[in-house]
Order: sequence, then C-alpha cells, then structure tokens
Amino acid sequence: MEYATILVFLAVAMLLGVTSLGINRLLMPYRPNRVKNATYECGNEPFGDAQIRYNVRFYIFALLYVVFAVEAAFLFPWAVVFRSIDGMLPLGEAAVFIGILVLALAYAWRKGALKWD
Amino acid sequence: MRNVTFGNRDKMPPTARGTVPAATVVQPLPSASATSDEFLLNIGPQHPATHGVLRVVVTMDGEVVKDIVPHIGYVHRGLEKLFENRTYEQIIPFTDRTDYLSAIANNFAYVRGVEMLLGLEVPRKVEYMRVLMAELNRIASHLLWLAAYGLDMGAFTPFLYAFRDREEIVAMIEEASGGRLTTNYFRVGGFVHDLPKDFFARLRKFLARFGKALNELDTLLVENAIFVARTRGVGVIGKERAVSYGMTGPCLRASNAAFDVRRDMPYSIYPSLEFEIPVGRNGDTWDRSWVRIEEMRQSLAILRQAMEGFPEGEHRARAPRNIEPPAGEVYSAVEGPRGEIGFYIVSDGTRKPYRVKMRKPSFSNFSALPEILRGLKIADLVAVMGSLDLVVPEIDR
Amino acid sequence: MGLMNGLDPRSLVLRMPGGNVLISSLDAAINASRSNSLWTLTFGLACCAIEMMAAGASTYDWARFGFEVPSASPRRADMMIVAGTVVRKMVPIIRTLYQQMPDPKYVVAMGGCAISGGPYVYDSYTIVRGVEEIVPVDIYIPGCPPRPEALLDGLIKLQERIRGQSVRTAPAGQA
Amino acid sequence: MRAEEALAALRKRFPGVETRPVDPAPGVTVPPQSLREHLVFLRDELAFDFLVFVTALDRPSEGALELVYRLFSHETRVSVVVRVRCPRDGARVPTVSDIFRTAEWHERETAELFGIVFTDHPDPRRLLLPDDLDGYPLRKDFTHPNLIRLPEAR
Repeated sequence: MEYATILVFLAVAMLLGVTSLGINRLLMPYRPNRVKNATYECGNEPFGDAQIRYNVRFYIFALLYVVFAVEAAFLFPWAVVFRSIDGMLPLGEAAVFIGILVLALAYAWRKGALKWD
Repeated sequence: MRNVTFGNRDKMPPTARGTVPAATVVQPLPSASATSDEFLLNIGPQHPATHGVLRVVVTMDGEVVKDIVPHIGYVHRGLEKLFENRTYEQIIPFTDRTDYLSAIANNFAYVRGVEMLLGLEVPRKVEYMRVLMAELNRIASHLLWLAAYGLDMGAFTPFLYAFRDREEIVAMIEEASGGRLTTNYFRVGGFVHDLPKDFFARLRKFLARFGKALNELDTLLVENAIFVARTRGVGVIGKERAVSYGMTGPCLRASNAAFDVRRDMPYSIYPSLEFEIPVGRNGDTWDRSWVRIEEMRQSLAILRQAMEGFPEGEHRARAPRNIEPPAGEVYSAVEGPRGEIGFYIVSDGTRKPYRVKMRKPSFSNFSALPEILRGLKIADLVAVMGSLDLVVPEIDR
Repeated sequence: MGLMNGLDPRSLVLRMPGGNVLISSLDAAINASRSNSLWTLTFGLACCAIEMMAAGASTYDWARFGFEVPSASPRRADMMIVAGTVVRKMVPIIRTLYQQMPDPKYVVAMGGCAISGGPYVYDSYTIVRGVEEIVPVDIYIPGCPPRPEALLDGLIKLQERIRGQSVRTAPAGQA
Repeated sequence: MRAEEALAALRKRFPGVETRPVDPAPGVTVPPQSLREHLVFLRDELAFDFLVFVTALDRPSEGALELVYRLFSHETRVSVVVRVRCPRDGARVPTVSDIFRTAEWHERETAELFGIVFTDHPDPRRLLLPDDLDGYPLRKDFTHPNLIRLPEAR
C-alpha cells in the first residue's frame, strides 16, 4: 500500500495553502489598528458585550437540526451501496433507522421543544 | 504610467482650519441588565435599512422588539437658522434640498407661501404647470420608494424596473427645469422659463406606456406573495393614534383616514380636478404600500386632465424685482409624496424672512415608529421603516 | 496596447506556436484586478445618494466598470463614496468607518457638500466644510448633485490612479 | 360640526381672538398655565384633532419668546393658532405631548433650539443638535465659531 502518494498529495495541498496565503501576506498593505480591529457597530463605539444570554429555544432548534443532518450523512453511504445489494434487507434497515429518528422528532414535538414563542 | 502615491496619506489630515473638534466620541449606552436576556441592538447611522443617516437603538428580547429609541440629527444642517440670513429668492434652492425626492412639492409650498404674503395672483397657466410638475414628481418619488423598499425586502428586480421608469420622468423634469433632482424651477409668481416645446409629446408617450409598467411593478412587488406575507397585518397603527402622532400622507391614509391636503386645504387648481383619495382599511405595512401604488394611478389621471385643460398664457406673473413682503405671517401647505409639507413664514417687511418653520411629513411619520414596532420581530423593523418612506434630511432639516 | 482593458502596456504578449503567452509585471496584474473590482461602501447622506443609486440602476449601471457590489459593511468595501452633507455629529462615525475599512482603501467626495460644505458653507453651525478634514480624500466630484455620468467619470479617474500604483508603495492606510 | 359652529364656539370661549395679516386662521394667546386645558378643550369639543406643528419665535426686542401651536381640524377644515408668550430666559411651559403625541418631538426640537423648558416632558433628551453644542441656535443673538455669516451683497 503506497502511502507515499498520499503523503505527497498532503504535502502539495499544504504547500498550496501556505504559499497562497504567504504571497498574499507579502503583497497586501497590512496596517492593523485599534479601531480597525474593533467590532463594526454601524460606525459607533461598540457597546455592550457579545456574550449575551438569549432564549434556549434557539439552541434546541440547532440540536434538532444536528440530529437530522447526521441522519442524512448516514443515509448517503447507504444510498450508494443500496443498488448493489439485492433483497429487502437494506430497505428494512433504513426504515428502522429513520423510524427511530421520526420517533425522536415526535417526542420533541410533544414535549414542546418546537414551540417558538 | 507614473508611480502615484496619494499625497500625505500617512498622517491624519491637519484640522488646521480648526472647525472640527477632537473626535466627539459618542458615549456608549448602558447595556441591558445582565440578568434579563434583553440586549441592545444598534441600527446605526450607516445602515442600508435606514435610507440615510438615522440611528435606531432597539432593546431586544430574543428576536422580539421590546423598545425603540430613535436618534436623529446626523444631517442636521440648521436650515431654519440659515434662512434668517437669506433673501426670499435665495431660499428656494434650499427648500428642494431638504427633501430631494419631492423638490417640486417643497418649491411649490414655499413659493405659494411667499405669494400669499405678497397677495400675488399667478396666471392660470402657472397653476396648471405647477400641478403637472407636482404630480410627475409624486410618481418619481413613489417609484424611488418602491425601488428602495424592494431592496429592503430582498427583491432586486423592482429596483431596476422602477428606476427605468423613473429615469423617464427625471429626464422630463430635467428638460423643463434643468435639474434632475434638485430642480429649483419655481419662482415667486411662476417659473424660471416655460415648458420645453416637446414636453407634452414626451408626457403623452410616457402616460401611454406607464399605466402598463405600473401594473407590472405592482404585481412584481406589492402583490408578491412573500411581500404580502411579510407585510399583511404587520405594523398596524389606528386612525386616532396616527393623527395624534401627526402622521400625514400615505402613512395616514393607510389607516382608514381620507385626509389629503389637496382636499382638506384646497390649493391651486386641485378643486377643479377629479381624482379619488385611495384609503387603506387597516393601517398595516401592506396598506401603506398599496396606497402609494393607487396614488400613482390617480396622479396619472390628474396629469391627463391637466394636459387637456392646459391654458395659454404667461409662465410668470409680474413679480417685483426685489421681493419685500409686508410684515405678517402665513402657513402654506402642499400634499407632498410623503405627506403635508408646510412652510410657516413670518416676515418683518425686510428682504429676509424673520422666521421660516418647515413642517415636514417624515419628522412626524418617523416619531410614530416606536409605537408601531413594539412587540414585532426584528425583520419587521426593516419592513415597517421602509413602508414609512423616510427621507432623512427632511427629518433633521 | 495591453491585451486586457486596463492591463499595463509594459506587459508583453508573445505569439508562440502553441498559443499566446502573456507576460505582465506583478503590479500591472494586481492593479488591473484591484481597479476593476472596486466595491463601494453604501454611505448615502443626502441628495447625492439618490444620484449614486441612479448610477447603480439600469440606465447608467456602474456595474459595467466593476463597481458591482455596494457593500453595506466597511469590512468588504474598497472605497467610500461620501455622498451628501457632512455634519459635525457625523464626524466620529465617518472616522470610525474609514478606519474600519481594510487597506487599500479610497475615498470619493461626491457633491459640493462633501467637497467644501456646498451651499451650507455660510450660516450653518453644524456643517463640516469638506470631508477632507476627517478622512484623506482621493477623488473630488463636484456638482449638486453631480449627474450619474459625472460620478462614473470620477470613478473611472480613480481606476486610472489605482492602475498607476505599485505594491512597493501601496497607499498606506491611516494608523 | 360645521366650520361656522367651530368658529363661533371659539370666539365664545376666547374673547381675544384676532387674526394676523395674511394668515386667515384665527389666533388665540393663552397664558402657559392654562395651555393644557385649552388644548384639551380644542381637541375634544371643537374637533381640532391634528397638531400641525409647535415652534417658537424669538422676540429679543420685547424680551419674550412666542410659542406657536397650530391646530387643524379634519372634520371642520378649520385652522387655529394658539400662542403662548413667555420670558426669554427661564421659560417653563407645560408639555402637551400626552394630548398630542406628535408634540413630544416638536417640543424637544423647540426646547433645544430656543431654550424653553417643557415641564414633565416624557423624554427631554436632545433631538437634533450634537452633544457638544451649547447655546440655543435659533435665538437671534446666537453665535458659534463654526457659524460664518453670509457677507452682505453690496
């Protein structure tokens, strides 16, 4: 198993990234200052702090999204190999997999996690 | 190609003339208390949704707006002080630079006020010309509102179509007055010069084409399903509250109030023209938009009537060379695209007015924003502010 | 002349059997790309802002010259068109916005008010007589308001100035 | 309620109704103390529902500031001008922002441009002027280093 090619591939990738950023760093006029690095506040002095507390419902929605994103991620490889396996087994497995997650969604819905305001 | 460096870019420009003090840093506002999850959101002077430079500090609870504190004055040029040191003719160009979208309506109100002071009668042809220009200006102003409002709501196409039609009107106004935007076309007693020869030919061509184009714009934005979903029932204000806040123009007529200066305080030849006053029923953001579209259709009707009945005659009355009205005061109001534009002129018999107070619609319309927006979501703030059709130098003067 | 519009004439085009070879100086390549994609910070103060919008709309369409994206935040803006009357209450804000723009940055003073205070030079207690007292200005476009063509002409002049720059002495932004 | 009834009721209530040249609207001068009471009467009894504007006139020769409240009735299409005379310095006038909501901003602007104090105003902050500008710009004797007067034409 020649790992060398992967190594070379990795090196070229790294090289590409570093050189492009390096050239950029060399050529661009780089003048940071306090005001330039301050947060943009429509022209005013920034006030208040960024780490404010906000309602938990945003977090819950993000969680639910992650769950279904991961589910979709798992379904991709399954879809790729689906045609090469005959029989109903893969379909059944996927149905169970999706069923569990739909159950989770129903539970979240009942518990009122999706209630917005 | 010579090698160019931009002068003394390194050091800050010398404020040798000393007119600019050290940076008067705006003191930061106290941030909301740490325990509650409210926070202050600053929609500052430089922001696409504010249509100019006004600042709104919003107290937010999550995404719901709890309270709004507007800050204005970022284009306050102190015009009313400036007017006290200008003769009556010198003031005319300043009137159209306070609200550049309805420069003609401002000229109209001011010049009519001075004519009332002088007791000067203007020829009928001048009255017809003024109504023609005022209605053209109203359509151009509403088209620009449509363009900017489309951009605010995320639709880029209405901007291009509205500006295409607006350029035609602006070209006509420019041919007549010499200025695309800040026309300075009116004079006490009439006009600087007569309408160009082919003005009516171009106007007829425009009227023939614009009816269809307006329907196109209407379906493009105001009848658009997403637009209706975002504006129907949003930002409602009742008739009594709107009148109490001094709102005028389309914003007031959207709240089921048929008040229009052309009907309430009739001036010029409007009593002899037939046109309806479009009135919205429930005063929400969609009604404010619908009223403006209908107003444009009414303006087309007025333009046709004014064109048919256009009399012959002088384009300027015999006004005295140096205008020195007798001591007295007058309030002359005109229905601008945004509402009642009024000039309260106090004269003391000299060539310069003793005091000129400009009553501008955006000033009162904008003061109602905190009440309209309390309890709505942050996305509605952009929708409601756009529907008020604000012009900032008119608020700050 | 240069192959591409705006490419520096110093670049050579060699006709080789296998196809053309383009040799250009580093400056020319950078300046061509920089001058043909200037993003403007939407900074409308008063009447000139409407003429700026007209320049951006379908009839005059400054996208033909590369000013495609009017960006609302200074972080992505290359140039700031000060369009309208500058007042003393606005001074700290203009300074902050200018300093928050990444280098290289340019300022265009559009209209009489931004150049010298315009019609409000006399008898106004809040006017700033010219935005050059606050930020270094590159291009002045007179007019009250200047026509969209005048704005486009001014911006094209700015592009020509940018093509004359060099990486060694790129415009130093403000500290 | 028609225009004549409103005008008649107005004359009955205010003996000193006078109209100044050129402006047809009847004018009434009231002392600051009874301003609120008169405005409530005008709004509720005579249907003057629209406060057009609030401004002031600086009369340095008489040492007075003249406040001008212009009202308009959509129902009777009649205008009326309510005037309040107050001393040039230390003028205190009760706010009417709860009677007419538009007065809140108009009063704030008049306060900072003329130097009148509107008592128990809900939000007496500055409205238009920069924070570092002291003095009252619309007074006739206002001077400021940044204010250069237009030279007189010969």
